[in-house]
Amino acid sequence: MAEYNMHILVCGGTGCKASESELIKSNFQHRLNEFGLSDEIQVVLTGCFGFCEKGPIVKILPDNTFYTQVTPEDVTEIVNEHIIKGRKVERLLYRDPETHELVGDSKGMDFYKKQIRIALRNCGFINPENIEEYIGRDGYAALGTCLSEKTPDEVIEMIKDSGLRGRGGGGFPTGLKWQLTRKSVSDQKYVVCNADEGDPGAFMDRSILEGDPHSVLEAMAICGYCVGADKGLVYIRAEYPLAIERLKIAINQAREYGLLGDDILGTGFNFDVEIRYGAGAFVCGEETALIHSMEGKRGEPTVKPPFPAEKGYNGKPTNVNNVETFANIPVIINKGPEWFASIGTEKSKGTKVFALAGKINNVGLIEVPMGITLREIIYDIGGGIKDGREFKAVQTGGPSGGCLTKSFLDTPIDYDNLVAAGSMMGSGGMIVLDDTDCMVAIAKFYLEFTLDESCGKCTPCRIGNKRLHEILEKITEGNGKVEDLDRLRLLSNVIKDTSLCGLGQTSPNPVLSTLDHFYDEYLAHVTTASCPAGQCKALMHYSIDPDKCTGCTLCFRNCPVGAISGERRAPHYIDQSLCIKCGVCVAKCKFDAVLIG
Amino acid sequence: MEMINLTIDHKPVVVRKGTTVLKAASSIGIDIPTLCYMKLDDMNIENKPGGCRVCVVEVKGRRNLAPACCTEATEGMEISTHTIRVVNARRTVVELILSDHPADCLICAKSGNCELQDMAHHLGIRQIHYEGAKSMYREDTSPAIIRDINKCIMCRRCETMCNDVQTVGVLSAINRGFNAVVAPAFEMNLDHSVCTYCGQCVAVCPTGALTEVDQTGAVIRALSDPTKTVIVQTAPAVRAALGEEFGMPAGTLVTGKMVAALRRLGFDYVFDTDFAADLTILEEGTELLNRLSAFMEGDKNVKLPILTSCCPAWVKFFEHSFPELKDIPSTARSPQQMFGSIAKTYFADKINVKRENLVVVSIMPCLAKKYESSRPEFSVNGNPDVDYALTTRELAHLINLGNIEFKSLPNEEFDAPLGESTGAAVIFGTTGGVIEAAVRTAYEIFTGKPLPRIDFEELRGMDGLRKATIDFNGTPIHIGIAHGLGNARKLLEDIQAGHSEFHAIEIMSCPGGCIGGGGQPYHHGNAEILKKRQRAIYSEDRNKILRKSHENPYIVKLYEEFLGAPMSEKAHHLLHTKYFDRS
Amino acid sequence: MNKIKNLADLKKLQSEVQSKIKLREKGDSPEQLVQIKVSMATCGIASGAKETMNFLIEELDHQGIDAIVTQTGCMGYCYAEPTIELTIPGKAPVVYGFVNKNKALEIIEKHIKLNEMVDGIIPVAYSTIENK
Amino acid sequence: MPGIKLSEKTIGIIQQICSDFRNEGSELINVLHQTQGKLGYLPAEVQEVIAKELNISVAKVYGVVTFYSFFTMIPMGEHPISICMGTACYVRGSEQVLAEFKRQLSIEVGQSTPDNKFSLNCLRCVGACGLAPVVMVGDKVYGRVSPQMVKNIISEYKEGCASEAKSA
Repeated sequence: MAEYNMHILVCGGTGCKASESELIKSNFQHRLNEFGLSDEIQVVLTGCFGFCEKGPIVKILPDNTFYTQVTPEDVTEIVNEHIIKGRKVERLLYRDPETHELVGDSKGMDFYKKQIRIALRNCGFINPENIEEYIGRDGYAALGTCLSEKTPDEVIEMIKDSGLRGRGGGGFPTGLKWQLTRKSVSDQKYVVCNADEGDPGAFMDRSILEGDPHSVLEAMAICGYCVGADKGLVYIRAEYPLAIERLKIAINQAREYGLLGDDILGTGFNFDVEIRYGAGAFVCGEETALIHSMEGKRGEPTVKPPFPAEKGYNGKPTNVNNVETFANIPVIINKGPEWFASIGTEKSKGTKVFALAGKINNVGLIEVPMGITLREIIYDIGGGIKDGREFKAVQTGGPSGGCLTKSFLDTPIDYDNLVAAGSMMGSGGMIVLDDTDCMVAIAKFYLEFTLDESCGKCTPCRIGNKRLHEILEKITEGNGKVEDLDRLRLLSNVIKDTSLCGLGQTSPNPVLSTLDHFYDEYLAHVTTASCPAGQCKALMHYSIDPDKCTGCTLCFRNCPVGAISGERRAPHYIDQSLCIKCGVCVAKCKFDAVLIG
Repeated sequence: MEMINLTIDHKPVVVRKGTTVLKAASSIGIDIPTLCYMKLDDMNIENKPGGCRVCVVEVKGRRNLAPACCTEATEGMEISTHTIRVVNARRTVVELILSDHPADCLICAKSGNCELQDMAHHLGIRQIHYEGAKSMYREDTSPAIIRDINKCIMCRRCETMCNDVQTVGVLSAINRGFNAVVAPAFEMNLDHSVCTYCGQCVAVCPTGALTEVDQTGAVIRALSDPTKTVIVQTAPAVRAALGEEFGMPAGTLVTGKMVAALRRLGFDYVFDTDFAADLTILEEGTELLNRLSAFMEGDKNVKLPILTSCCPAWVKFFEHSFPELKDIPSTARSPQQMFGSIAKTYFADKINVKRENLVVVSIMPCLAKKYESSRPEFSVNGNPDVDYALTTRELAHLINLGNIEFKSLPNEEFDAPLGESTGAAVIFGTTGGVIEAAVRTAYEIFTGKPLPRIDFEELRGMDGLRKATIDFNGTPIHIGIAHGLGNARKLLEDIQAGHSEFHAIEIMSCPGGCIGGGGQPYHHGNAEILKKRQRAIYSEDRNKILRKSHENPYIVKLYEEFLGAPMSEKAHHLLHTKYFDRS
Repeated sequence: MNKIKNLADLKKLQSEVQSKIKLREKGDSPEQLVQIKVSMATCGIASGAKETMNFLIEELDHQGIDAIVTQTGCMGYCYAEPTIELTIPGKAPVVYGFVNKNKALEIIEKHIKLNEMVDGIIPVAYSTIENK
Repeated sequence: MPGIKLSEKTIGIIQQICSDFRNEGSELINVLHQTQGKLGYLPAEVQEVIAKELNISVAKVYGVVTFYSFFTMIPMGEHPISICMGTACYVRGSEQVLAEFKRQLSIEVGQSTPDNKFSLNCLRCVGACGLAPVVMVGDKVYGRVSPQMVKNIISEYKEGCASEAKSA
């Protein structure tokens, strides 16, 4: 195989793919071909770089140039200027939002400075469709070491010593889980990888599977060796076609190389992996529901115990871990548990991948050491709040989590601190909110999600969440009463206390946490029927300031419902009975004459 | 056996490992309320989805409340069943259910028998603090069952019965979240589905979501119509359960009071389905013997085993699921239909009443009987052999409407000629009974000798699948018994696969047989009630002087006067039927 | 591809393929490595820059020296092609002209290994973007 | 209940899919995925064939189909439009975008236009949060969509660029 002098890495994550990164890749290949450079320069479609805000990303190595928001048309310029003439294309370089200076090298970007990439170590680095690149990065070495040099108990001890906890949300110690499954006696056991990532706004598992599928397969095999399973199943959302495709390729390659299948590395250990598809049910992230779904049933959870470690898939002991958890395993084996445990806080070791989104400049996927503060994430990595607005809160843990306010900006982030703060780690969604976000509406948004995704099996989640949502709806429509706020809290607590599974037990968290931190905002909705953030439509009122209105008729012409009337060059008027509060008039008015109150 | 020590409400209790908190509590007299939970002991029927969350209790050291019905007791557990946290949660959960429930308790078919209503009463709920959207599903009426799933509380009992126990698979949880309910595929009407009308869903439904089609109004109209002669037949299992509706202990035989009540209600003749059961034995028994002898003589066209055909749910079940086996069951009609057929011919002639003016009402422990009586092949020129099939529960309503104080009624006798029966007919009401009755007669006809013993204990019991070999004087006859359609399915699959060892098989759809029928007083999950009814049936048999069907003098007379002989052409025409492929 | 039979085989394959992506790993910390840029515009290629570059890569690899060899555009010293720019960590870049295989070997042996500059240095006429 | 009659060919396709999965009831979800992939949706008649082939009750099949949001019993429009309602998109205004689509197409979520050209659905996070709010038409992703862009997106498909959308 030819060795390349230069590598052009094109992000093939879903976000960038949506912006035609595949076309960018093929354009590169065409141009390089024209210059006869195809043998010297390799173009690779990689997994997600994480810096989705500025995608598509193109990185050129070895000089480590980091181009952002590249379009297929830019390729010619990059080839002509950078590759041939050695001049970086300045307009595509990342510009530091604070200093406004160009940053040519990703090392110099704040976005990457504070990150430690363990689970994402190969994302944006290797070609996920080439097993040899993974092997070149110590891939399958951990599996080889485990099979040839360690007993399952020794490996489990290593995982326990590393302090790794489940990254799917609950934070259950991974080593302990493996040990429980190992202890169960059965003729058949299973290893399941939970890739049914469903939190709205979290996509780390998808990125890992798209960018580094072998790390998950390797870890599953190690897990199989430890718990005594020869069969692995990846339960993956059907909505992730690219991840599925890459995973399939990876499984086939691993089989071809003898790293999955019978007698792996001549050790007599057998392990193979199959894919099972989710079909759009958030509750299937819950282990027991996931197992039912894999069995071809409705994804309804059942009461635990019995835990899957005792009675799981097809009634057999089953170890379920999520993608990110697995992705950490090979590194722990290769670098040692002490190394891993040296990162993070006392009870939360290693790193966590967060999907940073919302009102923040650098939307993207980041991997940071446990114990990092929110401030570092939001301001250093995230580049601060979008449009220079004021930070209000950050929502973590998705529909199961809560909001962290300014006062938590300097709290080190780990499992326990987040729970103590009334939120949770969840799968790692981190939604940044600014002063224009209404917290009642946010709570309602998450509840809507739960309502949609509740399986309907238990009463509190099926009916309780519906009633919670109805109360919130009343409040955002200005029909709430102060007593409703007490009722919200009361009902929330009962739902938490009595629901069958994790979904219901955590579903009121967004409500409780916003009630705790933003009670005044709730109060404003119920006492003065106003929305301080100006987001609740029903509580808004559009009018035209006659002093500012020039009668240009722009609003009149753009109003979709004909609610605006008025003569040319005379102040216009909005008919409140017709107004649907769409905001078009505000957007169109050049004179700031439309008032919202 | 490992033992577990725990305390419940500060009382220490020792239970076997594997015991639930619910059972542990009940063993020391603490009754934790339950709603979705149901267990029929010894019958392998259990429904514990842990879904309603009414049975939650506080476990020391646990973050949230635990459902008692599906939480195993563990060593050192400290349980509290009525702290303020628990009571508040329990009441809130019930309030939530009520907030999504039609508020028509006063006129609901289940009023007075509703477990949700009882629960609201038990918890002293006086106000529902939650209001909002309610489920909006349409009502579905079939020949036997009404579904009003706006009253469904997702306890899933019906789903368990329909799928796990009966393996019919009509009902399933559908949709999700707030819209989740239990319904047939595509929310189709039951009468488009493969529903057998066994009624076990109705028997276990805690609310008014599943109820029977009420025909009491039609019966009252018939009774008040002077042009009609209204006669009634009562199935054997009814007399062993009707008393429960009037507060009498389970297992009380109320045959005489039932007859008295029916007479007071205005029925012109009070007859007994048992008479027709004896008739069934003669027809079915003869058919069995014919097939048996032909088989033994090597006739390759004869198929064995022969299957009983008294149970209409079972008949519909194999018509849907095993149509290729439809020539295996006996062609004998069920006792209800034999009765109707004889009543509207032989008896109508006897009392000189035109068929159209004779109304035959049957009192059945069963919902499928309503459907059976409506099958077109059981009517002549649109006039059904059996006009109305009421359940035991409907009869109780009628008696109440008649202002009859049931408990103090005298014992009265059935009318002749269709009221006389033997002990063999009585045991039709329980699993194993039909085949035992058939053995009593077949043995004597086959061997030409009197039975050395009359009680066949080996055919009795509550196990879902039973088998026995009866020595017919040197010829071993292998008999299989199944109750519950899931068990029946296993036997049918054996037959399909060609390795059934049996000569004859008795099948009843309902767990326990007709005593556990879908039309019986609600057992509310108490299997003891079924066992007591069974004991009552066997004691009625023992108390009879005549205990073999062929000894019933009125049956003998019927053949002499009217039918000729069992399996005669006339008998064929009036007492036998054929089956349809409904797959 | 034949199946990998044991751990030793795996390690063998690993070292084989490692060099293929080493470039990217080095790219993560370029400032700590020896960097060589080979001017590869039309004139450079015509003068044998490609051969020089390949030789540099092979030789450095052979000797186990971690270095980044990249191609770059025209440096402007067309008269002295092939030209390379050598940066030793912590030192200012140095440009050599007329770098054929022999010269390249000399540069490796003396400048890179012993930090002794050799003949043929061209005075730098401008600063690169990176140096700005 | 069935309202349409399946062709022998369609039945053959379904039977093939079922036998690819060894006619095992536990493979129901895989079978449904494949079938919907081939036929576009899962009408009652199709579910009946699947139930028969896998020897499970049709109620169970329906229970599963109605449980998972990925499965649909209604044929999708020629150009299925999906609005991402993930949190990132929500806080960046996807609600307004959805409202605009509803208004422009005069249909509700889960419906198709009378000419069957468009159908409208919501989905939860396609993982392109950097482009929020995100709209998908077929497999094509539109990022940073504003209500003002909705009209243009729709007209792209109205005026016969259908082939491009299909190939994506």
